[in-house]
Amino acid sequence: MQRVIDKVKELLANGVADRVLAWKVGEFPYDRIPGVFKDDLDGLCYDSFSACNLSKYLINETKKDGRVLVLMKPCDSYGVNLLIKEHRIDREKIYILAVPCNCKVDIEKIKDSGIKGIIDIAEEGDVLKINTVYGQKELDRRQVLCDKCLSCQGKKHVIYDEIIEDDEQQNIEKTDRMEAVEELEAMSPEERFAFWRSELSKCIRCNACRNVCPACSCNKCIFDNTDTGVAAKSNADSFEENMFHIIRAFHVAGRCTDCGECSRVCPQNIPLHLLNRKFIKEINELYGEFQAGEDAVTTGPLTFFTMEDAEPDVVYKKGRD
Amino acid sequence: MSRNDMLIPKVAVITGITTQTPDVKTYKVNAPEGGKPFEHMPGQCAMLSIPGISEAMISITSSPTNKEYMEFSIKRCGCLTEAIHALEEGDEITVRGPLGNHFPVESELKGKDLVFIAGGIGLAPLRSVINYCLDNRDDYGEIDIVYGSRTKQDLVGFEEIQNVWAKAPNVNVYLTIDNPQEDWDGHVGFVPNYVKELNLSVDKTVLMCGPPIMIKFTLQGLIELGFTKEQIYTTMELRMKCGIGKCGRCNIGSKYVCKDGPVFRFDELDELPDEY
Amino acid sequence: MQIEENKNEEFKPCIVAFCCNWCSYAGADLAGSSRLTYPADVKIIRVPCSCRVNPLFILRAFQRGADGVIICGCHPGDCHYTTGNYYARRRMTLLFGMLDYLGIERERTRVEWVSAAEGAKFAATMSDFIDTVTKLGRNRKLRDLRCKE
Amino acid sequence: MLRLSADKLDKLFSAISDAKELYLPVEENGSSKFDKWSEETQVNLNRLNTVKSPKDLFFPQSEDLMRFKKEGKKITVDTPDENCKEFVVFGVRACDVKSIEVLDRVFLSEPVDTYYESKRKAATIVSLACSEPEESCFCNIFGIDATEPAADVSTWLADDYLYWEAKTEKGEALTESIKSVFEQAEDTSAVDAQKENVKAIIEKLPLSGLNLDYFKNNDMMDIFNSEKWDELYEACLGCGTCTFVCPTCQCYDIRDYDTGHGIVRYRCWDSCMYSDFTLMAGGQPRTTQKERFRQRFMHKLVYFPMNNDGEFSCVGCGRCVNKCPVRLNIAKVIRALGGEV
Amino acid sequence: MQRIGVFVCWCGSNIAATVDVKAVAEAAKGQPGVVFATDYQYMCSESGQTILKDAIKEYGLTGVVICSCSPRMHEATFRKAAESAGLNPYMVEIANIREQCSWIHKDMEVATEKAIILAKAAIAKVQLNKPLVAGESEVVKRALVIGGGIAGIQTALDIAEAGYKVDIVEKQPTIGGKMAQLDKTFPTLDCAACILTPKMVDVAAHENVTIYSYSEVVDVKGFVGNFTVQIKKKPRYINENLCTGCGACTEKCPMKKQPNEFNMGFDKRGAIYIPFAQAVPKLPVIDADACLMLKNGKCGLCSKICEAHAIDYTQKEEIIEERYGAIVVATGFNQIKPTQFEEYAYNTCPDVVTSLEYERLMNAAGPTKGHLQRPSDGQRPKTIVFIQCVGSRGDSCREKSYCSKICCMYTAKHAMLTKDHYPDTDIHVFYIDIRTPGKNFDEFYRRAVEQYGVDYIKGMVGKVYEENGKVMVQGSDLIDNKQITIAADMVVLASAVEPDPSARSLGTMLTASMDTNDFFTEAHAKLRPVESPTAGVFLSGMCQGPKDIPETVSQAGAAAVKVIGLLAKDKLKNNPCVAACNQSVCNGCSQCANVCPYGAITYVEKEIRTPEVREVRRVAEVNEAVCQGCGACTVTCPSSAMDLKGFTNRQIMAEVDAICR
Repeated sequence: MQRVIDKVKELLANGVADRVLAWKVGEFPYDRIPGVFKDDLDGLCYDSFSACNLSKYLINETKKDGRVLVLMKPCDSYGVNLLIKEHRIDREKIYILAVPCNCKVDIEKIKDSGIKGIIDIAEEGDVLKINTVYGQKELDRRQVLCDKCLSCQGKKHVIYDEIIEDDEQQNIEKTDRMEAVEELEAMSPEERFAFWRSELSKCIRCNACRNVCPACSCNKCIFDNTDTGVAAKSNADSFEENMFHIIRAFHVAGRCTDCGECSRVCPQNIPLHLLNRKFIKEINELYGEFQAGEDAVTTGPLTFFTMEDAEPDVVYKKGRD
Repeated sequence: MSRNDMLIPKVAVITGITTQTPDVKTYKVNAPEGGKPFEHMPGQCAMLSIPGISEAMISITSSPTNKEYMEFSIKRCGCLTEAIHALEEGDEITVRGPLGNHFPVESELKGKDLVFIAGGIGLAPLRSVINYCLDNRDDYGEIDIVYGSRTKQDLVGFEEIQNVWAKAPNVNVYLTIDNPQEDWDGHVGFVPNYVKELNLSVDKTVLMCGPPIMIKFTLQGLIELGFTKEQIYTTMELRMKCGIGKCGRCNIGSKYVCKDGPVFRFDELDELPDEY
Repeated sequence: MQIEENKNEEFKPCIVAFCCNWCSYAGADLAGSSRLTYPADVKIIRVPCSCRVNPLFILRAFQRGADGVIICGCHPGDCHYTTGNYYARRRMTLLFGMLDYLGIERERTRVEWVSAAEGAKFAATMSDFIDTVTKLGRNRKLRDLRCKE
Repeated sequence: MLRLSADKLDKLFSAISDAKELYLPVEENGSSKFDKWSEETQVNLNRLNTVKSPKDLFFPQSEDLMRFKKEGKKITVDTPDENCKEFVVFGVRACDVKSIEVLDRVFLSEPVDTYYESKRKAATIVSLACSEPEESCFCNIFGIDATEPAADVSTWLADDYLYWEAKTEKGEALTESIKSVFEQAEDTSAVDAQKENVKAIIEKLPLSGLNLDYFKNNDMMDIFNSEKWDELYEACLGCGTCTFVCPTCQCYDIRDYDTGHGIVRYRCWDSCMYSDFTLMAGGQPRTTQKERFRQRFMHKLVYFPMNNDGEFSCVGCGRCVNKCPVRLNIAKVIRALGGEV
Repeated sequence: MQRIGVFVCWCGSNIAATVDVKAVAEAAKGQPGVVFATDYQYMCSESGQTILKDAIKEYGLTGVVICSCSPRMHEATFRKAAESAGLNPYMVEIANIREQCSWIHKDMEVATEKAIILAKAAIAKVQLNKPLVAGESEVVKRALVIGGGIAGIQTALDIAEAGYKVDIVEKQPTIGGKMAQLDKTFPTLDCAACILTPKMVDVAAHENVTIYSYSEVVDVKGFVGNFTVQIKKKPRYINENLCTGCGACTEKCPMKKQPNEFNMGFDKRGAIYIPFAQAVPKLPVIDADACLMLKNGKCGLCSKICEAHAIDYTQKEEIIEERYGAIVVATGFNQIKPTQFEEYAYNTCPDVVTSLEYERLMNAAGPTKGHLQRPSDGQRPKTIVFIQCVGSRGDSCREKSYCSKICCMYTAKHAMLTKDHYPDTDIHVFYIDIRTPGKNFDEFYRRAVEQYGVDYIKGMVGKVYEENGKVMVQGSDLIDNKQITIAADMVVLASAVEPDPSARSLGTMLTASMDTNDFFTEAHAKLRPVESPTAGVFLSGMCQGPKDIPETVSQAGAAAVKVIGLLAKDKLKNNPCVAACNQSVCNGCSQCANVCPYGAITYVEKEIRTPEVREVRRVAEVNEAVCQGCGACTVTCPSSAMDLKGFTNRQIMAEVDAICR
């Protein structure tokens, strides 16, 4: 944490950039808001709660003059590559400081464990010491990690200018990211339908998933653009819940970096990443392993083909095995 | 079935269409059973709609003194107006209103000398007031009408201006077009400049409507001439949906343009954030 | 809201077929000029190429009450535009996989490659698809109830 | 005051729903909302606030206004029935009770919105006092007493009993219809003790010290032109989460939908955070997220009070505080602009 | 809102017999925007078109829907008619109620209901049509003919004669194709070489013709009027400019044991050889697989004796790139080797030959100098059995489903020629049907039967086997209803013809569609038989389907006329149904360019002004002359900035809506 701040100070002093995009302390001890700092680094913070993916903010930041220093977690760096590949950000206008990540803590999980009225949180090793209006509580941070962290792609940064090496080695048990997808696939169609109906019917169409997504970088989304004929503001019918999420997943298919932000920000806790991961799984199985944002040049699987590609009925046959 | 809510429109039938300019048509509208869909005051608006396309706020251009029908002058500029332009006599539309406030014809304006300044389609809301004043001629003082457009062909209601207004007692009509034109022997030049040239007496009350750029420079000119903002009225247009001050999109400061407007005095506008 | 159905009435599915102009639409024409019959439940929309078919169109059809959607294009390798059907193949494979994942009957969607010379295949394919969809019954899972008469 | 044992709540619910539909906070895989009660529903009265507020019951996210049919040139308009079945909302917190008052000010002012009015008239609201406020709560700064919720009936859950007190005629009528499930509460000390306790906790909450004087005492245009907005909005994603979870946000859009056999005109929630909210063919008065962000808070903290006797259009429920994806919220805005005592 | 006119065609009884055309017109009247609807017997007729034109003027129509046959049939006709009445031709939509409705449904009620829905879909679409204006592109005034057989030669000559440059690409070392291998031609029995070789000389000598022999087309890009083609010139190891064609080298070559392809392997040639005496170009070619010098660097005899110093062992494959306005496919055919038909013993018995092999055995310039000798022992066959339809007209996977068309006639020819030379020969022909529908064809066949006494047996051959130096043919005589066995000296199989195997890959390169048998598909079976559906690609000869020489030559001429008609234009109207980018919502993400097969999308930095923004952005731009309108980009674009004119998202969704209602 202090190492990060020191490094940022050093880099700004060296003039690699005139400002830094990082996380800012907010109202509560766990609020970390994306923010830009110029000279005064007061409030700049990188810790267990800095979960927001900063990559998409670079679209707007790089429209401004000068160069911006950006702190990047491993999972967020894929988004940067994607945005560079799609010409949404100018590599020349960013200076990337790769910061290590030992998984982020999900405040909702802390609260779901019954802890209310939080005043202060201190982190000592794996222990979170939480001071609340209802007394002092303790929690093992490993039990309240963000879901997206439990199945992330690892600690590798795929793009950076400078890196702060990871010095802590925490042993966090990761889960197979396709496990939940496979569980769903194993269900009967009726069960799957029931599952997704109950999840998607919660959608309030707040667009948080879309607006936070580094792959959803359209200047104007088709669902906002009345010229497209599919624009809608609310899910006036359950069809529209399906429509929005299917099309959004399709539009980011082969581009989704699996950063997990969509599910993290969903106010209704819809596991939206399971839609994207289904596409990732299919792509990996049918067209070879592909990780969006691994680099900034490889053509995505939906703008590419081979003559030997599987026929569409492969989906159907799979279910019949 | 018949439920009374300001969001529920009435069906109206188009009973006459006049092509005013290449992109402006004026529509006579009646209730299907005859008569006007509703009564209104000069400056008020109505929500016109073709179901399935959309609804839009349009100012009522006919005067309340017209007891037979209502009129709307509509410029083709978007999806709905495009569709309205394709309508024919006998087609039905929906209309709801009256919406918004109106020019204070029965209070502040009474007995005053009035100056109407309009540009292009901006004449539509003012026409309602002008005809109202002409129909109650004794209640108002001298009337000056300054009206300009790009070309002669773009002057809305040229015939009425020439044959009715210009011939009415104690009414002065000043027309201008932006650039010289063959069949035009009148004034040439932009409205703000023309207003300055006219050297209007500063005790008059001004009612102004037109494109934002015209409003801006005319206002400057009037202030230079010695008018105060309390003497100048205008109408505003913002994106509106409900028309009754509830849906939120026309909210500026504490005002809702659809409900508290569209008619504002410039001193009132000064107190609002510049978000229009 | 429940979709109520008149049980007495024979179920006639509504099926949309997107056919590429160069192969499958011509194949459909050939089926016609060869007087090969297939049920009238399918209606064809002509598109230049199978790669023109946007997932939006497919969902739109289901929204409006289609019971099945079939996309027909040139055989892989024979695309009039060289590569179009290869892209279509990937897109539709993924989209259909997603529909299946959401629990929507996979059999309601199909891709077939039908050349201009395969009038018989076109007719047979349509008959078979209509048959499949008829057995599935009305599309309930992916339709907009507002559009129900 | 009446009471019934907390383990007999189901009896109460079934008694209410015998006569009227009953809506109450329901837990539903990872989220919560006011939903219709049945014996299977997962009622959760411990959760402080539902994700979606009870405004949905009066002003649904999407609501059909009318249907048009066209035959040849003829248009007919068909509107839904004005009458609404009577229903009861149970478990509304003090902040949400207040939010309904805020909505009333909008929808019941002239011209009255009859769609809202009919549902509002049909509803009997049973509030539930807070027993465990959280750090995101700041209703107190708007003069709301979380321990004394208003509404038709006020209730308290204390010491394994639900205490019940009718406050209005509607409340009395409801109580009368189900009085057999209650017993008289001779001793209400448990309620008093809870009130004391909760008030003390509220004092300690981090946001309870927020100060609204800045918004009360400064000129609208000065607040509007504050430089603070520039850094406040920076992280805003422009999503609609805050507006959609907000119990008082009431902006809406009206759209037409062609069903193929008629046009449905419906309204749905809209958000001033969306770029297309004010977009029109001729221009966009609020071109950047800064203006949109500012509008939302100016409306809640300045414009609305100007038109409504100084009442703010925020009730301190904390939903936006908890749900903003990037943790921007009205508390931060109040503090940044106006500070605290 | 458009003002739409709907015109329902009866197509005589083709539509009207199963579709209630009046009901369709009536239903159309109720649709939004429809101001006029009518029906007529033949909309495509002149008076039908007049009705259309008059209505456009009278009702001020801005959109037209014709409910008729397939748009592939008459869309152009109606567009032209609308245009002449002052309507933009792209404001016309066709509802296909014939091929896709009246012809496939029998029930009037069902067909009418469907026709109404199809009409509604077309009306919904035309509501959203926008007038489109076609751009223009230049025509490269040069044609390419792929294949140098009689079809290719004739096409090239005709094009060249009209004054246009034309290139022939022939994969063999010489042009001439199959016809050069033939002896006499039916039904007039004139000598193939006598009529073909002068044409070969003519085409080679023509100033407008360039022949790339021993060459193949390896890549085709572009579109009608402007194809860019890569031609691979295989190394001949002969300097064409120096070689005099004296043939001395071929005599000295020590590797004289190579089977001679021209003579169907009945004799041998050297490693360096001239395919046949009248080859054009008359240049030798070195068979790299056989040549000692090329294989292991030893020998070089030919080089030593060549006085012109024309031998060049170092020659490499060469790629030539050339631009063409039109391409003619004349890739011809092969006769299948009936190896998988064991019942005919072709594999085991040398005296069972195919008819093309028999052709060489009869030819005066052939391996036997025209003396008929059976391959096994060189004896003159006294009894010959001809078997028809070998591998044709079958249903099994080893057989072709089609009739090879030429066999009946050439077998009659073979029988008569054989009898002419050796009147004592017994000739039996097993046939299924005899098909002789050509000018003087049936007379020709009857001569064989009546004058020459050829024994025609209607029936199938079950088995051919060798026994005591005879080839036994066991078959059934369907007329006498008995099994017969003939002890023959020789058996000739009329095995099926099939398209040259190179056609398949060429079809892919040209994006020209093919049928399941790999014959190229014509744009219309009757009305456009020499054009491929791919604009600018024409078909000549057997590559389109089995045909005889006169048919081939007439099709070759017809293809030439089509090419000439194309090359005569300076500019071509482009298809205006191309992609267009709504730059105000374009993200500049480059995904569309990735999927564009034509490289039609480029990116520019451009100032974008909308009510919301004013900024310089990277946005896509479509080169309308290059875009062919496939629409791949439109689906790739997540913001729907890319749309396809004439097939916009809104239009297609409107059709969907209309159909699903």
